Amino acid sequence: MLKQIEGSQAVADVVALCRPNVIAAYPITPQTHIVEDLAEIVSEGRLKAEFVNVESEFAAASVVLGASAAGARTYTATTSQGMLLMNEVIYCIAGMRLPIVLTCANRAIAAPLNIWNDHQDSMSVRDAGWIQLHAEDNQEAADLHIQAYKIAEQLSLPVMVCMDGFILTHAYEPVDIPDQKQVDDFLPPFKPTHIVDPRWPRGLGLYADPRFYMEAKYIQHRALEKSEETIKQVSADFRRAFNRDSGGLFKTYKLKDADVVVVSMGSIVGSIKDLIDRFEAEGKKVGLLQICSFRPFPREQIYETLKDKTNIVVLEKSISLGRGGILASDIRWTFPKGEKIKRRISSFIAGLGGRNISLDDLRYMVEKVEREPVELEFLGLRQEIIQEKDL
Amino acid sequence: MSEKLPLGLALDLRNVTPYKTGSWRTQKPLNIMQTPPCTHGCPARNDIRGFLRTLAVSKDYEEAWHILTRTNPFPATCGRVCPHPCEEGCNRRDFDTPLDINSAERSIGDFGIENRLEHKKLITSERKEKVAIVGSGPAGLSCAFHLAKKGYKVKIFEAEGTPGGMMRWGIPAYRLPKDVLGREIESILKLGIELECNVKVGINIPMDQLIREYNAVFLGLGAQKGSSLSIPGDDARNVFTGVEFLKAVHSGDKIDIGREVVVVGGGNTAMDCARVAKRLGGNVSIVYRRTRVEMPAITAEIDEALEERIMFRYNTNPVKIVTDENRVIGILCVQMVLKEADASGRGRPVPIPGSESVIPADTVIIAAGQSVDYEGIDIHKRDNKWIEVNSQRMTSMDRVFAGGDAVLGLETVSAAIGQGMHAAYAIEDSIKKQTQNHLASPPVVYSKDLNTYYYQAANRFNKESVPVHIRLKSFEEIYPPFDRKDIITEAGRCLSCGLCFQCNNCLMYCPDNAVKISPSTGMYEFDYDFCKGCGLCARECPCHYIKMTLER
Amino acid sequence: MIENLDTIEKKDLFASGHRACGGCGQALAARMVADASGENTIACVATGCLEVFSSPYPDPSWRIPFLHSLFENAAAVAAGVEVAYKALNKGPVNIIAQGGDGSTSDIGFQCLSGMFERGHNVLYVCYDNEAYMNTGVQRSGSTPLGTRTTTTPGGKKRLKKNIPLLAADHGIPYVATATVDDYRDLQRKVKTALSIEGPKYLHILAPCPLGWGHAGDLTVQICRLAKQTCIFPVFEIREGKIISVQKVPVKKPVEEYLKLQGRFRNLFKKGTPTTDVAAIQKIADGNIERFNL
Amino acid sequence: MIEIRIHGRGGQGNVAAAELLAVAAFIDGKFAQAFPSFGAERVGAPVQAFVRIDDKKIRLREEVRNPDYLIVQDYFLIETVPVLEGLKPNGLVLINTDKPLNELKLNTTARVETIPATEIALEIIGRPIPNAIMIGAFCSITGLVSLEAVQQAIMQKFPGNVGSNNVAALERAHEIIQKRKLYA
Repeated sequence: MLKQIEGSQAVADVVALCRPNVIAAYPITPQTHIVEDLAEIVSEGRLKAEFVNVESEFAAASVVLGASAAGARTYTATTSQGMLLMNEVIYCIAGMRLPIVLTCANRAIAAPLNIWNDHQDSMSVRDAGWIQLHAEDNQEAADLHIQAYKIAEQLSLPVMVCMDGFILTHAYEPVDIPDQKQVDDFLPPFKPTHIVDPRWPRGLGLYADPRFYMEAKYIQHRALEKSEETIKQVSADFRRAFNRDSGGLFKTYKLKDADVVVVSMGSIVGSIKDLIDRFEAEGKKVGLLQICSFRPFPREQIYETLKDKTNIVVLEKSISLGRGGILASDIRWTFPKGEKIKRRISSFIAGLGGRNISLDDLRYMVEKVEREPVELEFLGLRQEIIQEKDL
Repeated sequence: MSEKLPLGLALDLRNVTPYKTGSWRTQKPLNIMQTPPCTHGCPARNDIRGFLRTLAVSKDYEEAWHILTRTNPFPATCGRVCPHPCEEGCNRRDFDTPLDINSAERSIGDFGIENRLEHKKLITSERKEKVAIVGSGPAGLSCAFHLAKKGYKVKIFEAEGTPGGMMRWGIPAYRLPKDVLGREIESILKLGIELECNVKVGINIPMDQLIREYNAVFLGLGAQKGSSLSIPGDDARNVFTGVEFLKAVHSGDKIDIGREVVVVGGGNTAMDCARVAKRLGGNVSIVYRRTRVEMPAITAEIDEALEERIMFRYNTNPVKIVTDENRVIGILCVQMVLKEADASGRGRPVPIPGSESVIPADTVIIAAGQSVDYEGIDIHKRDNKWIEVNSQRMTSMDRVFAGGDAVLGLETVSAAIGQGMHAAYAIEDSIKKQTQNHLASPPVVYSKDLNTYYYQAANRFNKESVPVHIRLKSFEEIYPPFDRKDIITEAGRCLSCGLCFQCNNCLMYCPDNAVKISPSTGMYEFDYDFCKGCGLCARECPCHYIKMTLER
Repeated sequence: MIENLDTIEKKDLFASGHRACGGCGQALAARMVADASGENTIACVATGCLEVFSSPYPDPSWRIPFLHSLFENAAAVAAGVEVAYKALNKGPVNIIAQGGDGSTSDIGFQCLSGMFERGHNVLYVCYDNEAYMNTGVQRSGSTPLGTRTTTTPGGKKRLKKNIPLLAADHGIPYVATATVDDYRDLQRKVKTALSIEGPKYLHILAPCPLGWGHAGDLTVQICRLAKQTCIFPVFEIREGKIISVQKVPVKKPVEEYLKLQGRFRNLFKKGTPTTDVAAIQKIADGNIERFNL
Repeated sequence: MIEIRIHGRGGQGNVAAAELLAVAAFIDGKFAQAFPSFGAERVGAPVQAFVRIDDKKIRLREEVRNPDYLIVQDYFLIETVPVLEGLKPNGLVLINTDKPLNELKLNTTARVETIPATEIALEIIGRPIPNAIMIGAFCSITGLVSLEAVQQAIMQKFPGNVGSNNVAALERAHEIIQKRKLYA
């Protein structure tokens, strides 16, 4: 049923429809509304689940780890500092192959302290072994959670659904919330593969010496690579079941004969699409490739899609300090060195710490890369408040 | 559920092949049975720990009797007359008080008698070899007992009309009731031992005949001859040697001891004579030329004598017996003083001139030593007194063995029993032409070896004696039978020195689960595949049953 | 209130083949706990010596379900298992979180406190060997005054954290202390704890021969001395009230405990002020008064 | 696409106002988007909220820079915050004040409307929360979304008394505006 609701509410409603057995989370802006709404749903009895009010994000992750290891379908949500505090457990969950679903209400990382949106937090755990899916709008944010459980439980891999803090979590938009039956038909009950249970005594989280550790990691890596297929499949199944395009590895917009291709992810692609339409009206061919699955990174498919594009600009809300754009370096790595074709790949960092990204900013970016390649530029940087001596 | 367990991260714990840590070991624990100090101190080498634990754990008196009579066929007797050196060594002494082993022994012996328990032979088949035993005292009977159990044909020659030797003639009934002795002898003879009484070897049968007819001969002659003081008047009437006196009384002869009785000597015989005379209504005093400390008699006997109001005259030595018409009227004594120790290690008594005085006496009993009656038996002797034997307990005559007082000098019943047993072993060795060290045994456990933390303090069983005024009225035994429950409780105090009593410490204290309970024996055993040799089990074993030894 | 549970349990649910040093108090305690709790148990173990020597792939020593995640989250992981069993209507099952003193009193204390406060039906067992043994004997919050560790070469200058009383102050239904020398008492307390609904805390003194500097065969004796010198009081707290104390009729001077261990060597070096030992005696005297030992 | 910017102080229900407008537009069958100018501001601090209304799906994520409509829930903000910034010349600003227009001296060519929302709120709701009145007046003036839709939205969000009070306040605002139209 289509509703005009807040993004957090939409996610909470949909997570509840996925019937998690155990929810553990620690409040942190801008994730709070999601867990508040879930707490209410559970206390009203609309969802039969254990809601654990933990003392920290670290404990939240640990509780869902334990619960998942005991065979429960679990859910947690966090952002920013909370994600960093969880970090150790995040790796552990992935290493133990526990199908936990986590919502990251993307937010910047201190210092300086900043509660607004960018992607630095989920980027900080991009190598942990989680599947990371980025939502374009609240509809997709909601839909991705349903898909996340299916992917996670099919592959025994944890899935992180990233949605932009405030911009999506606090925005009221029309979202189609499916009914319980639709979700139940799409998402079968959780059948755990390895749990702690006295009836089948098992050891989980044993320590592996050099004879075994590397193989464990190799298997984990291959599992993530192979998950690309499942992510595509589940998205396709979802389309069939809910006749909506959500998730998948990536989507494109007016890419076919575009001269400039913008690559980005998260909510900003909405504005980019508007801009592309305006350029079109002006007779300019600009296209978009929006990443949904940042991990695994669908290198082959992206290559196939962009191999004949010569002007690509990557816009992202994160940076590897001292190195540059993170998504940008992944895209640059997508293309083999020494290809005949002459290709420019520009990198723009934007919206850090919640800096508004206006259509004018985006227009400036596209027009600039039409003229020249940009190694790295901070979009909308306020040069006037930066003094020489600071640099 | 599916078995898709990610490598290195999840594992089915039902089929794990454990990693063997035994190779980490530099020392290994061993279960080794050790000799408890009680057995070590017992001349008869009784398995004291064995019968005490049996009483304590299974409360099985019959089993206890069989364990005890493996070595000693006279439990009821020794339980009464033995000075119990076993208790001297008991490790409880350093913890609280030693066990009352002696009472337990008597209780077990009495049970055996009441229930007519019978000794079991060690082998069913009879052996053709014959052994002659001379004398049916504790040594002779013990020797006969052990040989008979091994299937040898045994014949005992006894000079007296009834068997028992000094146990019968020397020990008064209030200490050892005659029926108790009789019943124990009876069950020994039941093993098929032939007994011929009123035959004095050397007179009725010459020694060489025995030597000819038998594969071996054992001499358990005892020391039956009381030695006289050889002082003027010692030939008077109413002057007896201790042995004569006791024997006369025990064979029921009527003796008029009159009023005043003086006993000369400080040994067990002296005590017995004094206490018997007391029971015959005499006013008894003991004359001894040294002090109480030097008295060779068993402490208990001296105490009981004192209880029975017998007067002790120390540092007093008879000079002559004053007679009137060859009838004793008194005994002239001189006071002595002890000078530097003599050969016996005791102070040398020296008379104090002019200290003579006469002690009035109607009867004088001289219990100042006994000797062997060698009549008709020509054999090598030690200081012309006691039979000389070699390490194989053989005398100067081939195939002739000896033991008991005749060899040891005046000793205890249990010593004689031990001698008899060892002689039996020696005799078997000589018959089988073998040599074995029957005295060999594992090291002794001392209290320093124990981990006494695990033991609780408990009071020693205290036996009630019949009050003096009643006991003096008759020859009734002065210690009435014990309550078996009390004895079982007392047995529970045994620390089981050197033998596992399944306390579970080794089982529970092994960090490596390397102690298992053997399905076959139910005892603990070490799993050396995993034992790291930390030694916790040995350290926490209360009774020193576990020993750490270097790996090699 | 609680039936007599005073029997010994030996099931080898913590089996042979682990890599602990000879005479390891922690291995001993872990086995006593596992055997007392029985097959229907899930062990959530914190990273540490116990975990490392008992759970190497592919031959761990655990025969009951074993779950290890991290150094500091055993209590939270156990809480997760507990809520999962609730949510799935599974069980009943004994859930035992366990760790060393480092993961309990220091890095994991937040998770422990949270688990207590939320009231999970979990028994938390701390194997207290009074330092970070896994990493090579560095001081922990549970290291006692005067102890020499690799990070307190001159002896620790601060007091040992009193985790049992901190636990009791959370208002949880059951807190107890025990040592490996008294396996009947230890196993009884495990069973008692498991018979009670809600969070429980059991603090076990578990000597480390390597870290404490004593021969492996002294592990039990040293525990005994810790009690006899009143350095380590053994008690039970039910609903905030002390319900049992192991009395010490004959109290020994702390020297007898300290002198057996290399980690206290400093205290007896010539020229060391005897005030240090006196200070430790004071702690023992404090225990005597506080628990009326 | 219509863009609305709401100015107010923390606690005056600015986000709620934006939400209600969006929900109402949704009820009217339009596409809408509402979001606050996210921040850590506490009660009393100046805040903004944004609303977009269109006939097709709204994808734009930038903050509203050039609003067609401004709703100012607190007159005194005008002195501290550049509320009029970016307002379209032919746009409209609705201000919560009892001052007569001529006293306001606003530097804008856009149309200016006022309503003493706080007084009305105190009278009807009993608390100085002007948002329902402001929205009522706004709908009444612009007809951008239907009053019925707003009422429905209010009752959805605040079932019971709070809702009906606010609906009452909403209607009062509507009456006032309608009267004003009559005399204009």
